Amino acid sequence: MANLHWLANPGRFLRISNAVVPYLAGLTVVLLAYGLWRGLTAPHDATQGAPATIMYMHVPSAIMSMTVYGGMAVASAVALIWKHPLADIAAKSSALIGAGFTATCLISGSMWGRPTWGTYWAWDARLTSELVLFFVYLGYIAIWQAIEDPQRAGRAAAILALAGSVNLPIIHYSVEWWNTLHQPAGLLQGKTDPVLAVPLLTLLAAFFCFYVTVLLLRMEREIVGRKIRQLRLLQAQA
Amino acid sequence: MSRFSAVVARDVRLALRQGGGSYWTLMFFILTVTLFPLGVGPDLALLSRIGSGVLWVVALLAALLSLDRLFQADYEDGSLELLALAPLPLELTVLAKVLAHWLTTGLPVTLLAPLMGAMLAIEPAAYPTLMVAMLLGTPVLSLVGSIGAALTVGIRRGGVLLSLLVMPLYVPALIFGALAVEATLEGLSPRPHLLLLGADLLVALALTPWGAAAALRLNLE
Amino acid sequence: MSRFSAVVARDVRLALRQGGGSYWTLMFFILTVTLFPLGVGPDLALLSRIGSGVLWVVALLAALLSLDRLFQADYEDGSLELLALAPLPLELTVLAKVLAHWLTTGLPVTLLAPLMGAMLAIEPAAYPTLMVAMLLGTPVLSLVGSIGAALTVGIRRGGVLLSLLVMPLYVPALIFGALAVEATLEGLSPRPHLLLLGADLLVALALTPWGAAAALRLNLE
Amino acid sequence: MRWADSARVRRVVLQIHQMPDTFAATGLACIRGERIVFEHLDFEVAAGGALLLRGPNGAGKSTLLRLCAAFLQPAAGELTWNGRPIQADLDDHRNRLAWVGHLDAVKPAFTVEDNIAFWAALAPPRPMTLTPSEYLQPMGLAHLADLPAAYLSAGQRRRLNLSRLAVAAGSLWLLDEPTSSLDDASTNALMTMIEIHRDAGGMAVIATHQDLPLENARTLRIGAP
Amino acid sequence: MRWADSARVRRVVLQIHQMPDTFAATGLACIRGERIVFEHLDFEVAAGGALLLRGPNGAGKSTLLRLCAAFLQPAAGELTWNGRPIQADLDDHRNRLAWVGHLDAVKPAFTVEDNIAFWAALAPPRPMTLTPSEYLQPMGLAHLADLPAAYLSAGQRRRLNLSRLAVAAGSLWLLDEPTSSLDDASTNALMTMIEIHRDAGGMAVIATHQDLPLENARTLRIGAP
Ligand code: HEM
Ligand SMILES: Nc1ncnc2c1ncn2[C@@H]1O[C@H](COP(=O)(O)OP(=O)(O)OP(=O)(O)O)[C@@H](O)[C@H]1O
Ligand SMILES: Nc1ncnc2c1ncn2[C@@H]1O[C@H](COP(=O)(O)OP(=O)(O)OP(=O)(O)O)[C@@H](O)[C@H]1O
Ligand SMILES: [Mg+2]
Ligand SMILES: [Mg+2]
Repeated sequence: MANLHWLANPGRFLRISNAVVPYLAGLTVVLLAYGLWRGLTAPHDATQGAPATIMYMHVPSAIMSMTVYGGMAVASAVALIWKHPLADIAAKSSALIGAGFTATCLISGSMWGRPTWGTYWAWDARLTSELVLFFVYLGYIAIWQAIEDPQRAGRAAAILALAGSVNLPIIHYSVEWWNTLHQPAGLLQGKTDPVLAVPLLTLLAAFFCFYVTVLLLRMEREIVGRKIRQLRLLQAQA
Repeated sequence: MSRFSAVVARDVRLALRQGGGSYWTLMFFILTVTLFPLGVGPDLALLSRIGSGVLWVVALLAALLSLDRLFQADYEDGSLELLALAPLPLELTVLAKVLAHWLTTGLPVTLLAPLMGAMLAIEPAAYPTLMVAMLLGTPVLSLVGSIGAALTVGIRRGGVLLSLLVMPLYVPALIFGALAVEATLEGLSPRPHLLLLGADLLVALALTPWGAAAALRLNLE
Repeated sequence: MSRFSAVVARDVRLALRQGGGSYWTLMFFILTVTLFPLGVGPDLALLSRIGSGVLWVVALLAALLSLDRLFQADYEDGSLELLALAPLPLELTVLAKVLAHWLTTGLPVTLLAPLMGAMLAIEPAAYPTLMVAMLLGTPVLSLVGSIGAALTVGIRRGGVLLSLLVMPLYVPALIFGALAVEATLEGLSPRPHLLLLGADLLVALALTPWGAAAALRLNLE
Repeated sequence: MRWADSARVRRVVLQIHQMPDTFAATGLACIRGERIVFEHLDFEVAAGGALLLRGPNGAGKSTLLRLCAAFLQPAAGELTWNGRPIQADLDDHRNRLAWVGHLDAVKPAFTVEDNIAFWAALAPPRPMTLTPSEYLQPMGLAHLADLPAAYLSAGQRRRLNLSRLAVAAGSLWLLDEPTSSLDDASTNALMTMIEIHRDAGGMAVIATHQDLPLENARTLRIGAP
Repeated sequence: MRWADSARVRRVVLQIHQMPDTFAATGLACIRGERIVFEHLDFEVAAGGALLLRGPNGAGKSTLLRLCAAFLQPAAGELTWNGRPIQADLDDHRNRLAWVGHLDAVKPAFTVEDNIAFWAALAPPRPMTLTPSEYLQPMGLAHLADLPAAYLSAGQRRRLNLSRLAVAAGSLWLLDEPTSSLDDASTNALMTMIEIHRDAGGMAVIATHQDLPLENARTLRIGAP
């Protein structure tokens, strides 16, 4: 009976997560504050002027939108192969956060695009593939909603997440494969001026901590929600 | 009346619960509109010229994609027999189901049209006409489609022929809808086109429930 | 092998008998392509610029329209359980069904492309590229679509959800396919795009049967 | 049955016209798929009566039930209610029917209670009605009210379908193999429902392959195919 | 039965491994919809044996059959064939199965014969096979071979589905309420098929609510829900 209960393991997770979350939240705030301070006091890019501050929103959220999806894909693979229930829950809980980062990237990008390119939106390869990523996130969320049984929904969603991961290299390399309006990658290859790179990397770390914090909170909620659901079903059957 | 609204409410709830409803129709709409620039190329001037045509084609598709299950699900699980025996006349049941279909597909698509128009670089001056045209045109799609859905609900005897009958029935709505927007863009009055669209709606409203109900009865034999 | 062809033959016969997918899809293809000039206006220069993109988008939508019944009918009447128990590995069964789907939708659409191209005033010089691209691209549509169809098989009214899941995965095929034709029209070599399309096909061929089979198994639980 | 003991519930089930109705067929014939399924069929069911349709597979039992519900029209002969052809006042006829076919008319996305509530909202007007969860009692589904119907077993789905009988409260029940998939307790519950219905002057036409323990039921044998 | 008298036909049905197979479950438990359906279930079926699954609606009979067919995996415990877990050689296990579920797997657009011919083409390799119309004989459908399956009655569809049993010729038959909608003659025909199958060393696991006249059948009661 005890080993039958698949929530036994998540129970341990709940304890650990409860202990870690406050520290992570604190770290997020500290990193965010430092990154913003460095960023906003840094000399503005000569060619782009003030709108370039949107960069501090845009670049970290763009990178996070892909990182979160990558994490989701890995968690999905783990869930499919080793059937670890926490991997399932982690992937599910990531999706909305990832969609949020993607939306932030899209919105901040188009706000930035107006002054620099003269248009909010263009059907440029990178912009379009990022939009497609947003749809993949939504499809992933949709399939979770559409299938009642969480076990089955989890596996269906995992298959979808893996299939959708083909989009990640397309987003990243789109600037190299097609000539586009958009900037090529430089930040993570160390090609960027440290004046910009330090605040950007700090903010990226802040966004990452934010992601992990919210992820843990959402996972906790999901686990508790499933427990309640299970109790309801047991009650209904009694 | 309360029976009518019970059917509407049920179908809307089913659409929302089963992930076939408005939210996802909207996503489908946005997605398809996204595909056109990918296929056609990113030239905004070009896009703005074909924009309203694209919007209409996509609205039609959104309706079509969800229409084929309008009666099919109820037929396959036996609910349709019970609906046919219920005190609500089958014509009104059809109307209720069509209304629910429109509420979860046509209406959201209409409300979203300006946003999609912006992505396709349609001139904002055309938005009011576009929305009025869609408000008149999308119910026609649901209504006319219901005949096709009713005819093809059974063993799909002659389903081919019958769906061919329905597609051309969509043509007037499409043409008038696209013409109305075009007229506005050229500075002409869209009124005549909108009136024709309205007439199309009235005719559909008056005739299709009878047709669809008769087709359903045939399939329940 | 004979089991594989038995499944292909059955699905093709079902599609032809029931008129469920193929004719309807073809007619849809022709009608939509025909209607496009009506919505966009009769300007031939404009049409020829958007022609190949429109063809691709419509081919893609035509595939989508017929996909939602790929496994649904077999699931609902219990055939899918038996197919899963049969000696033919489920991955091959999926491949057979995808092949049948392609034979009744993608292939006819490809063969029809020059005719449709003529209606859309695409330059005849681009026809060979268009056809090769479609020959490589339409199987991708069927293959990738099978994953979506398998995932949504237990969900009634899965049609719209299916398109939401599948369309983002169609984007690469659409982009390469449209770019190949465009390159030809601009006097460039379509080779790189066709190669990428071929690579897309190979990847889809290698991976999607596994994904779809896994999705089907979980829906049979 | 606890359910039938409740006076309030019993009154709802018993609210059937207390006049001596008769439902009859004379010289009925039916053609389906260009083939005569049966001909020269006569029967009569009086108030409180039950007619069991028996016969081999393909004999035409389900077809006869569909004729009774006016889904189909007879090729010859006539169905009458108190002597008047049912075609004469089809709406009245439909209002007095309760139909349970082969298919269960269950929406997996809704809960058990929502399923029955919809049919209750759509039912013909009756002097008295019950709450959805009360309708679930006769077939013993009340404890599953909040379960999504997707989780029901085959027999539970059938029971949910049969629960509609209490909702319709019509005077003529048309049941096509109602006991398929039912366990013994549910079969008994169904028999109780039918007997209460008959006591109140209702009638039932039931196609079945099993021997149902109904009192004073007449049997109509439909010929070999 | 005329059908079973034909020596050729009989040989096809009897072509099952003549070794003393056993199919067994130990400590089986199943979770569906996050709920334990049953636990601690044990049974053993020997060659020639039959196991009847009985129990109220929702007890888990169909679920147990799906476990036996490996559609589902047990939350605990194991199913074994001759002592080896079935998960170890899933393909072998599938090849020895014949499955008849709730649904009839009949394509209305095809004729009766085309329906069975497809499943025959897909069946596991056997030393001997019959023609499609011979497969229709045991359940008495041969005279309907050319009829579109859309015209079949409920019982006839069920019989078409049961005809697949002769096609599969597997050694383990899993039948979920096989007699629902069957008339008496067809029920007898099915029992004859099952007995011939068992005589040849085959085994059957059958979920049912009726008392089936099978000799030496063991009964497994699955608890109240
Ligand atoms: C809606 C419009 C936009 C979208 C969807 C978008 C999307 C993206 C994405 C997905 C990345 C991450 C790429 C990767 O890590 O491989 C990125 C990075 C970046 N974007 Fe944008 N972007 C948009 C507009 C803009 C604009 C207008 C600018 C400035 C002119 C801009 C400048 C940058 C920069 C500098 C990076 C960092 C590149 C690096 O060093 O890694 N973006 N964007
Ligand atoms: N797809 C499913 N998802 C979740 N739970 C399910 C599912 N199918 C069945 N169940 C649950 O499992 C239990 C057992 O169902 P099962 O179909 O095995 O019962 P059964 O013994 O076959 O009943 P019946 O006699 O009515 O056919 C039921 O109580 C049901 O609630
Ligand atoms: N939709 C249809 N179109 C044409 N013929 C049909 C149709 N449905 C049934 N039939 C034919 O009518 C005959 C009677 O079918 P019916 O379903 O009434 O039999 P039944 O007595 O209910 O049999 P069962 O005991 O198997 O349910 C069958 O022989 C069948 O061939
Ligand atoms: Mg019948
Ligand atoms: Mg069962």
